[in-house]
Amino acid sequence: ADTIKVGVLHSLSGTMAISETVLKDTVLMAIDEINAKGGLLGKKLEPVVVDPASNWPLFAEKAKQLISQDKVAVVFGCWTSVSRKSVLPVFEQTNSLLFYPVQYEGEELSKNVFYTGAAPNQQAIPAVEYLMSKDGGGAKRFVLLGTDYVYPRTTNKILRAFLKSKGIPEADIMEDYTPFGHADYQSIIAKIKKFAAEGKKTAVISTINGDSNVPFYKELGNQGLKATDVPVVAFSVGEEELRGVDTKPLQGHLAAWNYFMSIKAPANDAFIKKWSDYAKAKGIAGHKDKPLTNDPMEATYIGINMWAQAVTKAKSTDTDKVIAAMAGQTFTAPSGITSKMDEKNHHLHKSVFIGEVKADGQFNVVWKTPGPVKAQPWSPYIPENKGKKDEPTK
Amino acid sequence: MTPELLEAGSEARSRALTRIATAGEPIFNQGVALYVEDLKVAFDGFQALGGLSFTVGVGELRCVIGPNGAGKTTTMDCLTGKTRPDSGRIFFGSNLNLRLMSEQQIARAGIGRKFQKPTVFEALTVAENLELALAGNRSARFAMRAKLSGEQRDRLDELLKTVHLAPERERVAGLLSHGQKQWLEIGMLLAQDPKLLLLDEPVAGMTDEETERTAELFLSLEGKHSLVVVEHDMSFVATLAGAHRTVTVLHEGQTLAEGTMAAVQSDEKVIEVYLGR
Amino acid sequence: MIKRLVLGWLLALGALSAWALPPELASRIAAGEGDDRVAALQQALAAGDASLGPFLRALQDGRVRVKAGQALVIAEGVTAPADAEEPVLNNRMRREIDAALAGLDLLSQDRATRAKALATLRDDADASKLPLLERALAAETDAELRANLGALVAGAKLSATDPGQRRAAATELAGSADPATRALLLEKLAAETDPGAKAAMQSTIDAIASRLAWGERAQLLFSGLSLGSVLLLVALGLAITYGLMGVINMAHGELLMVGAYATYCVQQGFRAWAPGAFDYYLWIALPASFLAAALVGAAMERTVIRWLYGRPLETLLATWGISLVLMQAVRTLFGAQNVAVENPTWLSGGWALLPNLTLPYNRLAILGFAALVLVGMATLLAKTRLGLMVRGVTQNRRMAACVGVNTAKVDTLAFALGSGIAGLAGCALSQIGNVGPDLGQSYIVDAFMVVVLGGVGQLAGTVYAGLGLGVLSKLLEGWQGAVLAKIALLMLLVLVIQKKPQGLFALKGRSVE
Amino acid sequence: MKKTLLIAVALVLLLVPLLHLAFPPGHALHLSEFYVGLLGKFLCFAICALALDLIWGFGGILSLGHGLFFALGGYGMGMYLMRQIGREGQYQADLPDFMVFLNWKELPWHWVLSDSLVGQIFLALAVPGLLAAVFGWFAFRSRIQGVYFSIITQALTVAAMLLFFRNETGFGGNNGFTDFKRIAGIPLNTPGMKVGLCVASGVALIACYLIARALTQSRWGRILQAIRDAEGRVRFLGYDPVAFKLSAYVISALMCALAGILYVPQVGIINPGEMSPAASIEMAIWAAVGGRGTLIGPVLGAFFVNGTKSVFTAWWPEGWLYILGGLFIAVTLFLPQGLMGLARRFKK
Amino acid sequence: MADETLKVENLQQHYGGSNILRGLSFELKPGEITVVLGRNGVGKTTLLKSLMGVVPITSGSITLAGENINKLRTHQRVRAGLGYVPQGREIFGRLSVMENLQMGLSSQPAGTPLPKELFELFPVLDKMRGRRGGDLSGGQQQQLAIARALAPGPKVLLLDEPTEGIQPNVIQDIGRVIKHLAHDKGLSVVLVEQFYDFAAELADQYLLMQRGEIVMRGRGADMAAEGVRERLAI
Ligand SMILES: Nc1ncnc2c1ncn2[C@@H]1O[C@H](COP(=O)(O)OP(=O)(O)OP(=O)(O)O)[C@@H](O)[C@H]1O
Ligand SMILES: Nc1ncnc2c1ncn2[C@@H]1O[C@H](COP(=O)(O)OP(=O)(O)OP(=O)(O)O)[C@@H](O)[C@H]1O
Ligand SMILES: NC(N)=O
Ligand SMILES: [Mg+2]
Ligand SMILES: [Mg+2]
Repeated sequence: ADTIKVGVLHSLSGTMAISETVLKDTVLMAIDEINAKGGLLGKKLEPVVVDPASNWPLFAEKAKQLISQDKVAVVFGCWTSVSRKSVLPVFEQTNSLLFYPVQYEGEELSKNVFYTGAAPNQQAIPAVEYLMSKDGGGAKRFVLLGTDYVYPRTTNKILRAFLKSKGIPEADIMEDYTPFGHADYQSIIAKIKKFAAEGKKTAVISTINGDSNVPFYKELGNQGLKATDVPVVAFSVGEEELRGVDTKPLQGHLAAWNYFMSIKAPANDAFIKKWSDYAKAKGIAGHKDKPLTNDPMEATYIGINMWAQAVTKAKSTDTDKVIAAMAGQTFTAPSGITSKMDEKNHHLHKSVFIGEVKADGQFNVVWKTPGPVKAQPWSPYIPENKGKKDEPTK
Repeated sequence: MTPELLEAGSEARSRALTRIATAGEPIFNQGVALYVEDLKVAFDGFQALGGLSFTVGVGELRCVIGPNGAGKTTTMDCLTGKTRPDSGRIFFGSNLNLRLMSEQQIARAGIGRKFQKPTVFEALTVAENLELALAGNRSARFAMRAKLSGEQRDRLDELLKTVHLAPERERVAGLLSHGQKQWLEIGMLLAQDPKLLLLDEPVAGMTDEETERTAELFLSLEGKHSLVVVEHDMSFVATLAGAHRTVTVLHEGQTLAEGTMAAVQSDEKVIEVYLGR
Repeated sequence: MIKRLVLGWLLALGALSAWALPPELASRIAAGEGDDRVAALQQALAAGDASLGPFLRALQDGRVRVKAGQALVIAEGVTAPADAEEPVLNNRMRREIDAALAGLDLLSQDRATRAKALATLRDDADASKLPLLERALAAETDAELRANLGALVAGAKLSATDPGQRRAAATELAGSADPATRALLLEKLAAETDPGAKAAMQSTIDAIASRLAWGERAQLLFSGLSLGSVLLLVALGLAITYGLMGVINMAHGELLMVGAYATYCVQQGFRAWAPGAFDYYLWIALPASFLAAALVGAAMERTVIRWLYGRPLETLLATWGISLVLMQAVRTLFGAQNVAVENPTWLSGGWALLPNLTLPYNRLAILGFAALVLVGMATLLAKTRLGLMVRGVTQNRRMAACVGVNTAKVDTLAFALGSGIAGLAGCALSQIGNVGPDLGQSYIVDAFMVVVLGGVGQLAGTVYAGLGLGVLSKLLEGWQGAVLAKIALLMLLVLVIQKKPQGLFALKGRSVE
Repeated sequence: MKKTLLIAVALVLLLVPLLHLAFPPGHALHLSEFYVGLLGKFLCFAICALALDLIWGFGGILSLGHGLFFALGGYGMGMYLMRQIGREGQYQADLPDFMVFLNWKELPWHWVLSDSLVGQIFLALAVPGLLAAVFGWFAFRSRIQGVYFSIITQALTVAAMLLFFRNETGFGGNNGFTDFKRIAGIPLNTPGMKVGLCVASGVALIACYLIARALTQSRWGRILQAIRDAEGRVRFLGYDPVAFKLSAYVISALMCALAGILYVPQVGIINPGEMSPAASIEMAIWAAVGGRGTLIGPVLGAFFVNGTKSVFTAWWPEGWLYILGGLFIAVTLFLPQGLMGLARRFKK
Repeated sequence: MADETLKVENLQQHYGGSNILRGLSFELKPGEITVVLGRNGVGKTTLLKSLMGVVPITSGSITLAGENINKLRTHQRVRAGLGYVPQGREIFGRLSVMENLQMGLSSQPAGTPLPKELFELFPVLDKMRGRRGGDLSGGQQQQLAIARALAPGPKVLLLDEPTEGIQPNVIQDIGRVIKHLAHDKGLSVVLVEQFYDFAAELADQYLLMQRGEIVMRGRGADMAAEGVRERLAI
């Protein structure tokens, strides 16, 4: 073939479209950019976009289609962990490559996947450490609030173990879950208020995912729970999620990510400009008027660029050669650091940033790790992980 | 004790006495096919039946007439289990307490009904409608493998002729005219071969000649079956009642008069509220 | 006083002005390491410099820049120099600044300012603030504020070294109904050694707790009613299109969505053309969302639904198709992501009825709005000629034509009305939740459940079902958590329909057949 | 005529997957693995549509909760497949990964049969069957009809979905079961296994079709239709509608469960998403598109809708919903009897 | 101005493939009662439905007071003066009796009062004003259906077996009213009826239908002489 095909496997319809659509556009933008520079190995990249429609078995079907019918060299895709788990066997059986760009719960390490989002130790743990610090308000009591599914439950399990290791008693931790799509947070917020009034400085760690965030934050604002009293730190709320919220009452609430749009770095300025121009040129609804970038977009962007570098280095798109070439790849990430793909564990080394919500829906970085943190896909806070190798086994 | 408590007590007693007798065959050895005593029904305060009592003998053909809204259809609703009366006793034969039985149990015990407003299975053909009505095992498991026997097939042909629907045999019942549906329903009732037939305005919409033939048909059933016929067509009722059969006149949920056709027709009250001058 | 005026004048000049506050101190407050900033702030506070207040306010409002170790205040309408950095405030600094300002405001001339300051200080009354509080108490003339101040002083005295004083303070607080006081007492109780003080604290804590319990109960009831009103609002339109007209309208959710997006468009219009009147955008958005959804509904009725009367199950298929198309159309037009609908200021925040009971204005408004829509709709249907015709047509379309009703027109009107009400509900929803292409999907199941549980075609049933489900789900939620509550509620629905197979408000009698 | 047509269709269904084995890749007649998978999946969907139409088209009972039975069948099979992973999971433990993660030390009681294929298939049919029997009995006995029935089936399914989302329920939370390796020792990713599963689905569909046809053409089927049109009237003929509706409902649930059993090893995942309201509504859509009240119709509908979806999600990912939505509208407006109506018109 | 109120020419109607009405022609004179007779399924109801525009006709023309009304929709025909009592009553079951009657006034301007005579004619309706139409007994519903059709004061009244299920003395009253409306108020009435004696007593003109065709017609007074009853029996 005279092109190299690149699969894009993000939901463009259904419940996840809200988050994933923009990642599809990010991949397309990066492909345009690479092609403008002459492509790879003398060939142009050709995107193959499919819509798995937020339907997990359809993810597997579409992955199969991309790999066996369209013969793509690599796939960028998935958001939820379940979609990743659904396509994983397909990639392993066909020995193909997936780049997964979203923060997740860890406990997985596949040779055929590169995880460019955060593992729990690259997001959750630093965030809690910050909350416990003086600057973070010296929180002593914690509310672990999440959507009832695997990612929040796993994260909270890890956090509980972590808090225990820091001497926080069980009684000072409240854990609560809401169903997917829960839209009425009145009683939960009343509960939090009550819990907060029963003792020392309280903070909320939110793993609420998806659509529920907007009603949660609206209720938070309206019930007058201010960040100076009970700060909320969220792991799944970024610029894109706050697009739908009136952020004025939310000032000071926190989010932990490896990238914020507001980060001041030349690489970020360039990234934002590229995205704005692209969104305008392509007329991407929403973004053409108000372009926003966020962490998974950055992770996607890093992923595709690193892949391109690895292909160039390997002089081939062959899966095993590319995997070998990926180890230790570095890329100047929009977040301002030089991000490195770990030599072994298929995860990126990433800096962790804590940002406070500003009135304009952007984040003010109030804390960051001194440098990039290595991912621990097998959390040391889970006893079964003792002795697990930090690299894919097969 | 208050009357309500007494009532409730007798209710409980009758329930206890007849607990077993809600299934099986009716026993007709007392000569009574249907026994109704002090039946009361009220709808949101409106007393539709106010203590109705009557009995129908085994093999009797009983005509019931009465003004619109007198409670004739409501009575039939009570007999077939469609409406649950507030109080009163209803027995089929000397043993079956109909108040404790479900619609299908009542039907299986041998009470068939033709509704005032024709109701047939619109998606099924005329023949299929009749087939479902044909007497026989009513269980679901049986129905999965049931086949028409030759005998049943003959019966079906005969019924189709009786109700003038032989040419319409394979037509879908929903496409029949009003009168044809009326006939089909009579056919279904006959196919059930019930011991007691309740007929609510069976000749409405029929031509005079058909009405006469229907009267003959019903008269031929007398003896083997018990029949209760409700009609407003006086010539039809007169044909059925003849000189000696009993006609019951309902009015405002109670029996206004009962007697031979001649007696009833000359009753001043009946003329006043019903027949007109 | 005079200094303050001068500062104000300087500000008014619009110049980048250095501060009367020692510049070194100002820049230490504005930037640096957390502990040092706090220390600097305390220092400035202790110095009692009157220019501190305006400076802190400027800092809060983001009008301070740091350039070459100098803190500058940027006046209104002036652009900051490009190379100046905006100082970062984190929650800790923000809290310290709030407290400092409140401390300063305690002596303000304006009663409202003092009241606000008191409220801010409520959470951080400790021994260090005692002198300030006592000074303020001595100067305070307003009886209510005096009482509040008294409580604050007592709270601060809980940390006194004399156990007797601590006991007295605890007893003095027994009249409070403030969760913050309780939290404070709980904290002190844990460290208390004197048995007398301990007992006094405990009894005060109990007294406050029992008072708070009322607030909690009221909160529960309110959130139940509020959820109920949302469910009701969402279901009302469906009560017409489905309940009355028998159209299994799977696109009902998307009509809500249309209403919400219409609200968004109106909001954007105000942003662009009338930013000054932004707070009034809802008054235009309400009719706009009604009209937008009604138009979509009318178009649906005219082109598709019209051909399906008498085939209700087919409407399921067709409207499902319509809902897919509408959703995707919104994705194409507005993007797949959510859009922001802001509450006007008068709907932001809440009414603090009790210290632990805040009724958000947007929820209060929706409660009232739902009642209004309900009354309007009920009146229209029951009392007007159009309502009669709608009911007649929906029961027997052919016969209605035979008595002279223009059924086509009435059908379109009725469907448009139901759709329009869905649009209104969408407008209301935009004030409490997401506005995105999926908005409708998250409500459609609930909407059908409410209508069906109430009894199809029974407006009163819809009302009871909506409010009942709302209150019940909040009760269960408090007891078992949101997930189990939802499961329990669904199972309850199954059971209720077992008992009432035609819904709560089933019609009885012959007319049903 | 009709019979020969049927046999022809059946042969094609059974033989087409074999093309995958019979011809080497690259051969013109070779059917790629992707299409074998797709065909197998559609066959399972077709069983669901058929099952739903048995009660909806013939009995007038619109269940919006058939996804539950499908998912339960799938979970039943999934449990077996999870156990077959053996020690090849992430944690290389005896227990399935998610149990290791939850600190469970032994298999929960409801997993006792999970090591036996026969036992687990039995459970995968018995549990949904029993659930349908109990739920149906209460519902039909209370004379719940029409949309009231639709809504409570949906409520039941949504409740089950929320329950299965929870980790504590013991079914892997929202991730469900994945990463299957083998059935009865045979790896799932061999061509023979893939074709075998596909053919098995074809056989199952044909069997379900034949059963459904025999049933609907019997007196039982006519009574079911009579119940659909005038349930009260059926009672006055002495039939007990509960018995008929219940038997239809249970048979239908069993068919759906069977489809779930065959579906899961082919798509490689089962999670609570299968119990979402939309999933169940879609089954009704397949039946309606194909033609309600016929038996071929739902099968056609399932193939047609899912085929359209498969093709257009790749051809026009941003706009395929316009096509699908438009299609549904068009079918209702112009083909009141669905695709079957079209076929009939064509014949004339 | 034509001297007939309603004129039907060569009316053809099909249901699906089957030809139900085969070229009917007749006309109604003002103040005359036309009785349509025929056995079950010959197309009497279909004829009335065709006149009302409830079912589409294949060909032929229907003229009301000189104007062709083929193209008018049902409600427009009602506004033009047609009134209809359908077979099977077709009451609005969930509307109260009063509301059913008010529905009858739909063709009139808002605020038109109900004629008082209705309640004199059907006193039972007065008693049951607030009851839901669907809860009434069969005969009561039939009376309501007639009253509903009379409410707006139509020019042409189409009655499909109006006496079905009604008690004898009320039938007598209905007969009197129909006569009064036709002969005194100039209404044209089409009466489809199986109750021969009733029909014969009212008929000014009669039409006898068989398999979609009019096979006999004549003046009401001649019915006995021409042996209509006997023809019906065959
Ligand atoms: N569900 C109900 N709610 C209120 N009233 C009712 C209900 N069912 C029946 N009725 C009233 O009960 C009375 C008796 O009705 P029923 O149908 O038994 O009369 P009927 O004797 O059969 O009259 P007809 O000769 O007109 O058929 C009527 O006045 C009717 O309006
Ligand atoms: N929707 C329909 N589709 C097909 N055929 C129909 C339809 N409705 C009625 N028919 C047929 O048309 C013929 C005429 O029916 P119609 O109802 O006009 O008869 P009718 O003279 O009024 O009879 P009756 O005295 O029984 O009321 C009948 O043979 C009937 O089966
Ligand atoms: N990986 C997540 N956020 O599901
Ligand atoms: Mg009656
Ligand atoms: Mg007729």
